[in-house]
Amino acid sequence: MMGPATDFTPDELMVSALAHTLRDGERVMHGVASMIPVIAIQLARATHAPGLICVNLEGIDARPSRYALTTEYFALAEGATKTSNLLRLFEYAQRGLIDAAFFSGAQIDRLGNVNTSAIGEDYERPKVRLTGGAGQAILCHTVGRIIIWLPRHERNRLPESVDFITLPGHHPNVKRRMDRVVTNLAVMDFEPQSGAMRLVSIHPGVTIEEIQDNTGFDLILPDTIPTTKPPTGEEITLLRTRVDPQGIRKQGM
Amino acid sequence: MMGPATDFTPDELMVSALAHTLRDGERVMHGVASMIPVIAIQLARATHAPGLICVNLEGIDARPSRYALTTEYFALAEGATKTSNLLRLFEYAQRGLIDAAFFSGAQIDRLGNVNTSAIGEDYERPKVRLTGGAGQAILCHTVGRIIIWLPRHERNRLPESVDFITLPGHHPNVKRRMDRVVTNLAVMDFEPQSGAMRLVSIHPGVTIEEIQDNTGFDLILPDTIPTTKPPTGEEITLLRTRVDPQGIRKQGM
Amino acid sequence: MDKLATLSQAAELVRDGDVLAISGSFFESVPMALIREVIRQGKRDLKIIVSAHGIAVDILVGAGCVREVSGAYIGFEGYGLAPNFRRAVEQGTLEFNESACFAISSGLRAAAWGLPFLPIKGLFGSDLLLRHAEYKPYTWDGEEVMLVPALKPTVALVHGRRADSAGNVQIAGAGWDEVIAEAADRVIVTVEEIVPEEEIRRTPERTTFPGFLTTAVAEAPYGAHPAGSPGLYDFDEAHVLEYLEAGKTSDGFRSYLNRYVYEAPTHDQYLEAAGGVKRIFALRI
Amino acid sequence: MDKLATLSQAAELVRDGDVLAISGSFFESVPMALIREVIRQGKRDLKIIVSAHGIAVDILVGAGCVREVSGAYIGFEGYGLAPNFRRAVEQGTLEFNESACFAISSGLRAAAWGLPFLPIKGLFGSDLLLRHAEYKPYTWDGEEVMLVPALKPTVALVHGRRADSAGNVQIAGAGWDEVIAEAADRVIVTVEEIVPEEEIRRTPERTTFPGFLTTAVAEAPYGAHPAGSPGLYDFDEAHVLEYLEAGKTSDGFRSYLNRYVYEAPTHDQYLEAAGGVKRIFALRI
Repeated sequence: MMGPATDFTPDELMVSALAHTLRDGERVMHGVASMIPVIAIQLARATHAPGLICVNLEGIDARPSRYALTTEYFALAEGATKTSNLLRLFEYAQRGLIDAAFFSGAQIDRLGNVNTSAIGEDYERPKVRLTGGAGQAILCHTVGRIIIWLPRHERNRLPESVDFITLPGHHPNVKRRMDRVVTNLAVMDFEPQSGAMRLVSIHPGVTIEEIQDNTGFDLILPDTIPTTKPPTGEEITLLRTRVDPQGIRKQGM
Repeated sequence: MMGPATDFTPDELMVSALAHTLRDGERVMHGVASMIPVIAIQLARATHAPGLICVNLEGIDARPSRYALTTEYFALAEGATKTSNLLRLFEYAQRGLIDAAFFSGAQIDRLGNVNTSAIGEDYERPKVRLTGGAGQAILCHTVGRIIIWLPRHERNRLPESVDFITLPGHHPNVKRRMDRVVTNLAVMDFEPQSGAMRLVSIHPGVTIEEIQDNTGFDLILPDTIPTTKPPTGEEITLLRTRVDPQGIRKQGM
Repeated sequence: MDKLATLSQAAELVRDGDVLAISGSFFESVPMALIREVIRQGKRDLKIIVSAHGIAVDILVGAGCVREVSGAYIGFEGYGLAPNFRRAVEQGTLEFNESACFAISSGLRAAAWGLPFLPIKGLFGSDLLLRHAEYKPYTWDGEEVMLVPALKPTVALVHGRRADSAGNVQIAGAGWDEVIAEAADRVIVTVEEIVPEEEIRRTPERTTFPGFLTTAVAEAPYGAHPAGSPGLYDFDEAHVLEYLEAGKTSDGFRSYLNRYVYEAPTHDQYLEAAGGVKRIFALRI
Repeated sequence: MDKLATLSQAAELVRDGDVLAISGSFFESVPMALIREVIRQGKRDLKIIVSAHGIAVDILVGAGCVREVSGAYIGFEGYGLAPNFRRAVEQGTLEFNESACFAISSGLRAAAWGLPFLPIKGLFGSDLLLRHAEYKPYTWDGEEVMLVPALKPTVALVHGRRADSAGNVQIAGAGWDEVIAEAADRVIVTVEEIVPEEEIRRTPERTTFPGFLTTAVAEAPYGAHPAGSPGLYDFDEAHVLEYLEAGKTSDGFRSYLNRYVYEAPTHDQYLEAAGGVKRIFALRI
């Protein structure tokens, strides 16, 4: 059970890889429309990080027994130690009380800029008008570190430059808080000097070529590139039976 | 019962005179250590101003059934429509939601400046260190109008100039909000042009000479000076039986 | 003071050109019955200020009531993009004044507190800043903050759990609707249930905002549907999916509006069209 | 994480020179048991930041623990002036940094929210302003406000109704103690009752601040005495009058301290000295 699982799906791998970015005792938040991080946080809490505290729009350290595809949902306050809300979440972050945050977007570029606003050259008349970044532009300055999750590692989602910067990545006036990018193919981070995206590990069964083909810029490749630690058997069992029997994590892939 | 009462005490007259400054439908606040206004508000609500809403540190529009000599007291939230607190009270006032406020002090001068801080020439080493003005210096700018209550109309309490301005009265940068001064001897207001204190009415049985002798500056005397409307029989009955059977109002005199 | 109104009277307090703030968020405590009545009454040129919202904004945009939206996230979370909102922005028929959640909610809070602005941290480096010349960077003792101006809605539309006839409103769940009610000039409220004043006075710690902020209050049971009301009923996921499917085309959305708004001229008739008693009972928590 | 401590361990977290914020106000939710233990442990050079307070400040000043008080109102309301505070200021042995309630509470809120300042209205024309060069007038669009700097306590002393061992604290009544807990570096809590975590998780809407803000929590039933605990027990008016009578002279106050603090080295012994079971039962609401 504690060894690596042999039978897991891409969503399970991604949830597990995100869970592994979290440390015990941290306070972590997730954005809206973020079912994969919601499950990853609960998985981390059920395994290596029992003291991990999730702070979201509904409550602090809740024990949800069910989910829907929404993050402002009463079930996310079930068993919480305290109810929360949008303002409190931002105030806690601004006060320095949030250690880690999960964000996503339609595009993330070489320097870690994220676009959740609009696709196309003309922002005013975009090809695709997206949702907007909710609190990203603010929280990226106030949380401890940022973990980007991207369920589809594709060229157009990882371009050289994003069409619109909703969340700034590497920026001269911004303290570097970009920690990890976790996709369905790999884990990446950012080279401290240049701020450029760098491969950290490749998911089991994926090749470097596959990653390069699906990335719109040249990733920095370190000398050794390990395989991403796969989910343990315990993680897979917990995910399927206790943490997410509904399979809500699949909806984000 | 509706006619003027013939048998009333100075505290009852003062409470009644303060109640008469309030209008139906207003939202009114009182400061800390303000038992006379606390009772005056409830008296006004029980008589001519049933829609008067009291907002204080504990609650909104409460129906207290008992009192102590404190204003941050759970009984002042009894039957409230909403609990309140210090921050909410100041925010409501700043938003323009408080029509009238009662304040007092150890000194009030000719121009309506109030001193609740320190008596003596040297603020740093005062003759008497008072409590401080709580929120006066802020609320005097944010509430609609200010009613000063002063249970002891004496020369040293009504000097030409206060020793320290806790609450500014007439001031070039301050919108005029000083409405009435109600003491145990008289009701006063302020002449619009000069901002100087002016006699409005004399309490039953008090003479102009008595008032002048007990005031540390020359009050403006209008041509006609009526007698303060005495409490009605109904007011006295209500005060003694229902509004304040404890007699908490006497403690402020 | 009696603030009781019918749903129709309540919606009539919205005027063409009003600036609306809206309670709740994606699928909870959204004043949908009120919004449908606003659509029936053909209000036009509305501006909307929200932080993160979905169907409330999308249906008003799709019905042609809206000229401009200020917001930080307009969508249906895991269920998809907001179809009418997206179409209108892409076609250039709707102005979207995009910002970030805490900038908008702090602007509303500034209005609620009678302040011209509030300071917040963040925004630097985001292209959002290029679109908000009114946000002023300010340095205090070497610490840089952003001053965001007050955002003042003329009307707040609110759906709550219960209220008395004086408009003292109790909203369950984890919202910040007190802020929008306090920020707005007029506050129009629907609740699941009108209760006696004594019931409110027994539970003053649950009151979200006092009656003196409320302009009118109407009873509308299941008035958040297809959104939910925390503690009472869940949101109607199947209806939301039907909405999104219909919204894929303008014609499809027109059919949706006909069926659920125009041809269901009362809230009761809407609930019947949406599945009636059987459906609403199934949503009970 | 377990935050449970004894009263004595909790008070030991206060260091000489600390800047204290204190929960409650005049006669409610005041952490008196904790404060008496701070006095027993002989802490010195404390600075205190409060808005409106009474006995908490006065007893610490009278016991010689305090160098400076920042506050807007220090007194006993209708019961009289604060005797030790008054004497110390008049004799020049205590520095009183006087301001106004909302300036202080907004400064604490700025610290709680990680901001260097917050804007408020008011203060103009008051002599208080002459003593606060750090308050900056600021004009936005013709509207004048005052920027008040963050006030950062190193320690918050809090008395609440109940908490679990992780330090999730529930405080009844109408306070704003969430702000001081969030503003401080360390948060030291006493509660009427330590309850199981499940009890807190059943009532998360009553939680005032989360365990991750709490440094230590100790159980101290009747720990607010002679102040009260809303919903549980009233304040002890007779004891307050005895305190004020004793405080009229330094010698009288020294006797009070001997009787109720130094010669009653535990909280239980204090309660016995203050009248024991009979007295505390009489205060139950």
